[in-house]
Amino acid sequence: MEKSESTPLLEVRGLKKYFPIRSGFMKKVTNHVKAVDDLSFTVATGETLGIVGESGCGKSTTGRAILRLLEPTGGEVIFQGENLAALSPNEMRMKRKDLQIIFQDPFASLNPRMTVGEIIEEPMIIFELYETSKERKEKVAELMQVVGLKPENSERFPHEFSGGQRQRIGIARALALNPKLIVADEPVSALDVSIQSQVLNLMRDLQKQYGLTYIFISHNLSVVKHFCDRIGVMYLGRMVELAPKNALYEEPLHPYTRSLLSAVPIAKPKTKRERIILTGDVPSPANPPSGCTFHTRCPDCMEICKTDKPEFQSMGDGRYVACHLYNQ
Amino acid sequence: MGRRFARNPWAMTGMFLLMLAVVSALFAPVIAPSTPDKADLRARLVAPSWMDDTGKSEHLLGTDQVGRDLLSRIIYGARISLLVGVVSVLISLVIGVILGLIAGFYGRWVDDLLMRLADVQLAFPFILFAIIVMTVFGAGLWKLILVLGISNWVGFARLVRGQVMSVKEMEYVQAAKAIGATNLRIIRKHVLPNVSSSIIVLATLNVATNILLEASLTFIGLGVDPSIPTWGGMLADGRNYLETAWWVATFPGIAIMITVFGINLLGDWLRDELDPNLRV
Amino acid sequence: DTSTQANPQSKTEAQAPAKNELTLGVNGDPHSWDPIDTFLLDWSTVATSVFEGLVERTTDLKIQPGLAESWEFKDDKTLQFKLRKGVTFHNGEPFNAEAVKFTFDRLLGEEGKKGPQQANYASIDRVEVVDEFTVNMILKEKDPVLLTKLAGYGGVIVPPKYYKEKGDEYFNTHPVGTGPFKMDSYEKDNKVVLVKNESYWKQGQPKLEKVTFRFIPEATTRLAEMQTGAIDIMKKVEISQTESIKGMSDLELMQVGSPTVYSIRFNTSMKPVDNVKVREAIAYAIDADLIIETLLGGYGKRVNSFQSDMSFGYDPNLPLRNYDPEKAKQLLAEAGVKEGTELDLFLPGTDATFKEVAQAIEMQLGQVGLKVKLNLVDASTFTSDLIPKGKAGHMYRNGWGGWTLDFDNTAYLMYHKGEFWNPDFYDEKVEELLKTERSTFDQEKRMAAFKELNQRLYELVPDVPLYQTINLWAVNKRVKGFQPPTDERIDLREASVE
Amino acid sequence: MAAFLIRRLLHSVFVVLAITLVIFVLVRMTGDPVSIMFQAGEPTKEAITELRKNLGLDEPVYVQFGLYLKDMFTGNFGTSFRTGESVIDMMNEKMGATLLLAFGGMFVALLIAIPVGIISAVYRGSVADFFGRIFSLLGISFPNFWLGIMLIIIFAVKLGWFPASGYEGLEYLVLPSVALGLILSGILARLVRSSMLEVMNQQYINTARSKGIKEWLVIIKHGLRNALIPTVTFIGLQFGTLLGGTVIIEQVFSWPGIGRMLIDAISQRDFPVIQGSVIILSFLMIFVNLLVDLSYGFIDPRIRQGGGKSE
Amino acid sequence: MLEIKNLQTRFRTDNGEITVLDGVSFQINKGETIGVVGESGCGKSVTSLSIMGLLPRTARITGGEILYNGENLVAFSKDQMRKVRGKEIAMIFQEPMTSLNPVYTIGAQIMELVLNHTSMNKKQAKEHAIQMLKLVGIPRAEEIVDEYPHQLSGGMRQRVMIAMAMSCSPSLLVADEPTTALDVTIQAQILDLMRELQQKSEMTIMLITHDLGVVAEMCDRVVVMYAGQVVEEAEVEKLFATPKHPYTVGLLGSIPDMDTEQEYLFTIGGTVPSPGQMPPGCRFAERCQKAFDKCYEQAPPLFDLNDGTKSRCWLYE
Ligand SMILES: Nc1ncnc2c1ncn2[C@@H]1O[C@H](COP(=O)(O)OP(=O)(O)OP(=O)(O)O)[C@@H](O)[C@H]1O
Ligand SMILES: Nc1ncnc2c1ncn2[C@@H]1O[C@H](COP(=O)(O)OP(=O)(O)OP(=O)(O)O)[C@@H](O)[C@H]1O
Ligand SMILES: [Mg+2]
Ligand SMILES: [Mg+2]
Repeated sequence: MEKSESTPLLEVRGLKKYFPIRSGFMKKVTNHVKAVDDLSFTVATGETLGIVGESGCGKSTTGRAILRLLEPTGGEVIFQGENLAALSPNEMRMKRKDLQIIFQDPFASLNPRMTVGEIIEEPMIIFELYETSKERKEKVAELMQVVGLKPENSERFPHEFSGGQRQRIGIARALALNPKLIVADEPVSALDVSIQSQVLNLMRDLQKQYGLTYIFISHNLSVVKHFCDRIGVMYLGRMVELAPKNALYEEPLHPYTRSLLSAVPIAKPKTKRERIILTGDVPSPANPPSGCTFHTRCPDCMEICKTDKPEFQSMGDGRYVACHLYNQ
Repeated sequence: MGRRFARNPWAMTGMFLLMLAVVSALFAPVIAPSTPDKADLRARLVAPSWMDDTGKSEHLLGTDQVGRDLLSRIIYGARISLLVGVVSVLISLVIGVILGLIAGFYGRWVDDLLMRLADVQLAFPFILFAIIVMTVFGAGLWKLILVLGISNWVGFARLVRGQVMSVKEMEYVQAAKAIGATNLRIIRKHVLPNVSSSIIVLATLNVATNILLEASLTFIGLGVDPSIPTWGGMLADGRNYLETAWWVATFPGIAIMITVFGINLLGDWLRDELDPNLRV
Repeated sequence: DTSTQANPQSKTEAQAPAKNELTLGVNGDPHSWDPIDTFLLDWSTVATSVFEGLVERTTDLKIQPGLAESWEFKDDKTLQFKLRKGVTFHNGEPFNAEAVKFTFDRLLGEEGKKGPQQANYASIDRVEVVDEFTVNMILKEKDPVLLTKLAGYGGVIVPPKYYKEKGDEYFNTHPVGTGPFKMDSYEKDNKVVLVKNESYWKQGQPKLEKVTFRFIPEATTRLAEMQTGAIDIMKKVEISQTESIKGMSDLELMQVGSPTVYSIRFNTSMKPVDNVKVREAIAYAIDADLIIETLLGGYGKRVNSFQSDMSFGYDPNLPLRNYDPEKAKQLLAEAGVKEGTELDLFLPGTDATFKEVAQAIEMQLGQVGLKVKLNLVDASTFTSDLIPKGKAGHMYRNGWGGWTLDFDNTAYLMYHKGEFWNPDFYDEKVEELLKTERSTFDQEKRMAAFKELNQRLYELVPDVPLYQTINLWAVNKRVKGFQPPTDERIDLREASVE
Repeated sequence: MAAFLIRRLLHSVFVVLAITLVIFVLVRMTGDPVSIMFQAGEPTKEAITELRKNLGLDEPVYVQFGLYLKDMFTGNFGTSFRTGESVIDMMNEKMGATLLLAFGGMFVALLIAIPVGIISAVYRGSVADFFGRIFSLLGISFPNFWLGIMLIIIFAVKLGWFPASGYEGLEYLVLPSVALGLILSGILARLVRSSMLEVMNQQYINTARSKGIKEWLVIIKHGLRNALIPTVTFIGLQFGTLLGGTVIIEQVFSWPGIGRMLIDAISQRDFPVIQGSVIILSFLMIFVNLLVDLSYGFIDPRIRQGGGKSE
Repeated sequence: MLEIKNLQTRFRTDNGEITVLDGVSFQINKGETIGVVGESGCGKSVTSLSIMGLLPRTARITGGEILYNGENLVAFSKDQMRKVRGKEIAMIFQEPMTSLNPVYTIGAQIMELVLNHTSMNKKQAKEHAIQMLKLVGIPRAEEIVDEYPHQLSGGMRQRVMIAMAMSCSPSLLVADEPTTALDVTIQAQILDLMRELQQKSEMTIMLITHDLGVVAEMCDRVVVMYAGQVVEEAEVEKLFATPKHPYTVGLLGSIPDMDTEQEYLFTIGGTVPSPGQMPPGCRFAERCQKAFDKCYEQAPPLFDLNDGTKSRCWLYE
């Protein structure tokens, strides 16, 4: 962990992504959905950073803004010392070799009109990685083997595969360019538990084999705990807590993290736990509450929380939290 | 798809009916008992041979108002009708797909502009457009095809635009972007192939509509040169003989109906087959 | 409400009490009833019953007194009319010299400039009132066909007071004249209803109480209406429909020769038809007799020149070029025209019968080795743009009404250099003969000039005269006293319904 | 909602202006109205220039266009070259007949299409579906003039049930409406069928069924209401086709509507009438589409509250 | 209370008829919460739809019985079934976003059910609807009745669905993955609500889910399904403590455990066989680590292990 602090592969500073809301007859921008608001964290080479949070809190947006699949509204994304947010579209395109993404939906993320072979080969064609098509085909076969697919199936179409197999195809496509960082946006949430474990094991293997760095996005706290080294918890576009895995699970600091952990159903009947059941829904990111955005649902809400935004502050040991409870 | 096709009586019927027209068109010189322009004024309006008691008629479907063999004209007419239908649709398809792709992919003001253009085209009733253009430039096969082609682009443009807007948000397009694909490549490799099935369905149905429109334009005197055998032309020009020589207009009418019906059957099946929303 | 007409069960009962009411199905609505705004036959079909001129033409096209009882030339340029007394317009306004003067002032003045009729009366300078029932028409130049023209559309007399009070636009849709019927109601594109003019000047006329003209553009529909009994008289029966009508016992097919002639005209400045031999060859290659016999079902008459046999100037002794494909081939060979040479033939797209004729011509010319390409064009573009600009191909269909029944009108407009209808043809001899014909009132001299002209045109073949048309009308047998008119101006004064 | 209306209004202004320009230029390409008006006469050169001046055709085209636009904004669409009547008055006179016919056609189409579509969808694959589909496919396999003529021959001449043509009472509306509506009903029945198929697969249909209510209630109340949204959109889009179709149907049935007026005007090069009627027809189209958009609100509360439909 | 015996349900497809449920048997006792778990496509939803008589037109029940209070629902006429639905047995669906008709108000949709099964008039029905909404903890219930589904969040909609299902006090509530589409914190709210309502009304619940955590927290008894069959049935503690069927074992092993640290998860290799191509023997044999020859040849029956546990595995012969 100390090692990771010293040589960050990726540093995100004050990342913002606002989606304009247009209304009126000229479709003027009247408001913004602050999907990601002032996010900062680092990812060290070889580590897995988990990002958890409820639906709509901005996890995917964060992932996509880092890769500039969405243009960030503000902030810097420093990858190997270079600010990705400042690159020209073409320079960015060239950078994509090093940064890849795996998507949640194994149905939607594969072009139904391309064969599996074509899908995996496409990045190599774009980056002109190999001289001949034969070399590329060999590489495709190799990749398929790596992710546990039969190379002879390369002429088949995605719909002829099961969900887990499709997710492997997506992984193989991401691996084709030998990336350094992979953003995995809920790679297993659409899969059945038995398949989920296969994919997670595969991803872990690949990390070891290729020294990959992951940003692992999920809403499943048990999976994140199992798979990640450090975990950031997001709420309404902001990070409320960031901590090494064990610290977070053993002693969650932020009231939101605590309630989140207590809400997870545990596959052990009769384990009596203290539950914190949050009232109400997640507020809309277009109209976030004042002060601490969690104060409307917070069991420990204080007066100051309604007016002042808490700082995202270091608590030592690599822990950060944004909560007035921890103001010195 | 192939096996499902073989088991679907609708599709089979549609295909069969369409093939009648296609085979006629391709092999007209072989099948037709005579040439389409061999006229004999003295043998005009001769009844079909099977209803001619005197047994003198050698024409299976009779002859038309200038004494040409109706069957031959109908067989050769398949060429023109299919040509009109297919080529005009290709024209609107090309225009519509390009504009639709641009509007859907780039969005914003480009989209706004193109969609207003579509509104203009839509608010301008087709028949009027056709009448005016044909009045200006004169009637003729290729002009007719062009007019039909130009005025039907909106359907394709709207369809493609809508589809592109949804496909664009699909994760596989995002994935393509993530592996560094250029916009052009994304459109070509990822967007277009995925909207193609809807385009095919619409195109099929449009072929049928355009064959009918040719007939309607001929009716108001703006069709193609009467010596070119078109079903629409034969139908329109034969309407005054409905009571005295019914076959002159009836058989071309049946030819149109069969072909259009066949194309529609096929299009319907394609829609069910290619449009996953409607599949069980 | 005429809904009862549509019900076949009540057809007979409904039409029995509707005695002396007549319904006609005509093809077009002129949209304006003002006589100086129009040149349409559709106008005259209806308006003849509403308006009258100083003179009128009988069905056999003789000039006879109308609102004028008599006329005489006071000198070369003064024509004096004695007007009929005791005639009133439908609105009660008296008909007198003032009305005649007003009519021609209007026609020749500002108002007339807006319409096409003024040009026909350019030879009239002014009209002077002599007394209440006498007028003098002062001419600018001699005009041999002036009287015929006075029977034309522009010469019908309109009521000055009514017109001044109601204004032009109102007059367009609410015309008032002195005719046997007055307009009761007019629904555009639907129908016009005329009722009997009780105070019509001619004793015992008209016989009908009410006349309805329905505008039915589609011939198939007109025939259907005839068959359901909804209309009693059908104008413009297509030749293709004659058999259907003959097949119905209560209908009668009536035919009347018309002054309208059809010919194939050449663009004489275009290769290869600039060569007279080629034109002649084409004339020999077309079998007009066969066309008339088959396609026209016999309802047509061959003509030797571009005028009907009713026309002054028609020479029955001029020979016809009869079908002779061998001669045609030979002429073509002499002219060096190659087998398969393509020729354009232009025709308007809405003329169903001529479309068939054109296809026959295409075939017949094909037999002598000429490949004809048919070009269907919009009728208006054709007549107003393509023909005058010489853009109507090598050959085009020309139909001509010859409404003055004098070859002058046709010959001058068709063959005189620089005329609207004649963009390319020029012949010195023809010009000379036209001049001769125009410079005299002596009909014999004119006839001689026309004879020579016909001969010259026969040799030059600027066109291939095909046939003179016969107009077909379908009439229900309960209609009595109906005479189909040669010029589509229906005279319903004597008509009645049983 | 107000913003939506204003935006639509701006769009409409653009569309109308564009159509005005297009038609203005197009008609001026169709030839010279003056020579047509003189067709049968012997015009002198002066008469021609004079008439041209009277009609305002001597000005350069852009000046004519400017003047026309200016007049148009004051609600003046000019007067007919031929009759001198104001174009607005002429339209007023004819609009009723055309709209009556268009709505008659629409009525026939809906009357046939909705039950056929529903039955086809609900009994998908059954004999009823088979005939429903055959019907709707046959409906779109005839040219409309042909259908019109056939209807006249069968129902007016042979059976004598309805008048063949003309414009008097309601019974005159029947045959033209059927001729116009039958074709549309074919397309519409297919659309209703496919929307119903889609809607009937939705989860809320199962919810409705799980309440134990009668099946026909489920179909009509929960199914049809939702299936109407695409149907209504389609009707809006088809309105133009329908108006276009009236051009031919009016000709066949001697129906005194705008279509016939327009065909006459085109053949006589009556520019103001052509321009005016095309522009007013496009107004109508835009208006109908606006109505359609507004009607979504009644059918679909998501749109009502959302403040209008985004394309 | 409800006993399913040997239920077989078949679907017509383009590739012929397939058997989706093949001999499903289990019973539900009054007042208990029974969990039905299994991976996607194993037939959980088809089971629930078979009970409700809501199978699509392409499906039919080809064998077995569904006994509700001793009466066989399979043999019921459409009308009889309609009287049962909503009144006796109510159902809530997986997708709260699409289970409510977008064009009617919340109130109207609840009232429709109430009016259908009771003699209440409209006013009473509306009152009742508001009551039910309050019961499921919806704030501003008086206003919400007149609002449309799209104005509510997913969690709220699922509450509305529960309110609707409860409005005629059914004796059995079939809940098909009621929380799968919801966030964890909202899921906790909904599950809490269901527990509370069950205690209040002594309702019987059949809870379909694929989340073993939810089962552990909610259910008294569990039915595990695999490929259209019940493979194990047990009381909840027994199932988690001593899973019998290798599939159950694998399933439990695949879930990452919050308390222990594992580098790799246990996995079940391979994939579920598709309905058209079921192997002749045990359907799990291909993926089973303990499979022996017999497993590939003969389909095992559901063995009753006499401690209330049943298992479909030759190991327990
Ligand atoms: N293209 C967009 N335009 C407008 N708003 C958007 C867009 N994409 C996302 N948002 C909004 O931004 C917020 C964050 O979305 P995001 O997809 O990042 O959430 P998430 O945490 O990934 O949720 P989930 O778990 O459902 O995937 C949401 O409120 C969403 O509505
Ligand atoms: N309408 C249908 N036509 C054909 N097969 C169907 C149909 N509906 C379901 N099936 C088949 O029935 C099987 C069981 O489906 P079911 O919906 O019951 O699964 P499930 O256990 O509820 O899964 P999930 O967890 O995804 O909801 C599936 O394999 C599916 O292929
Ligand atoms: Mg996401
Ligand atoms: Mg399910």
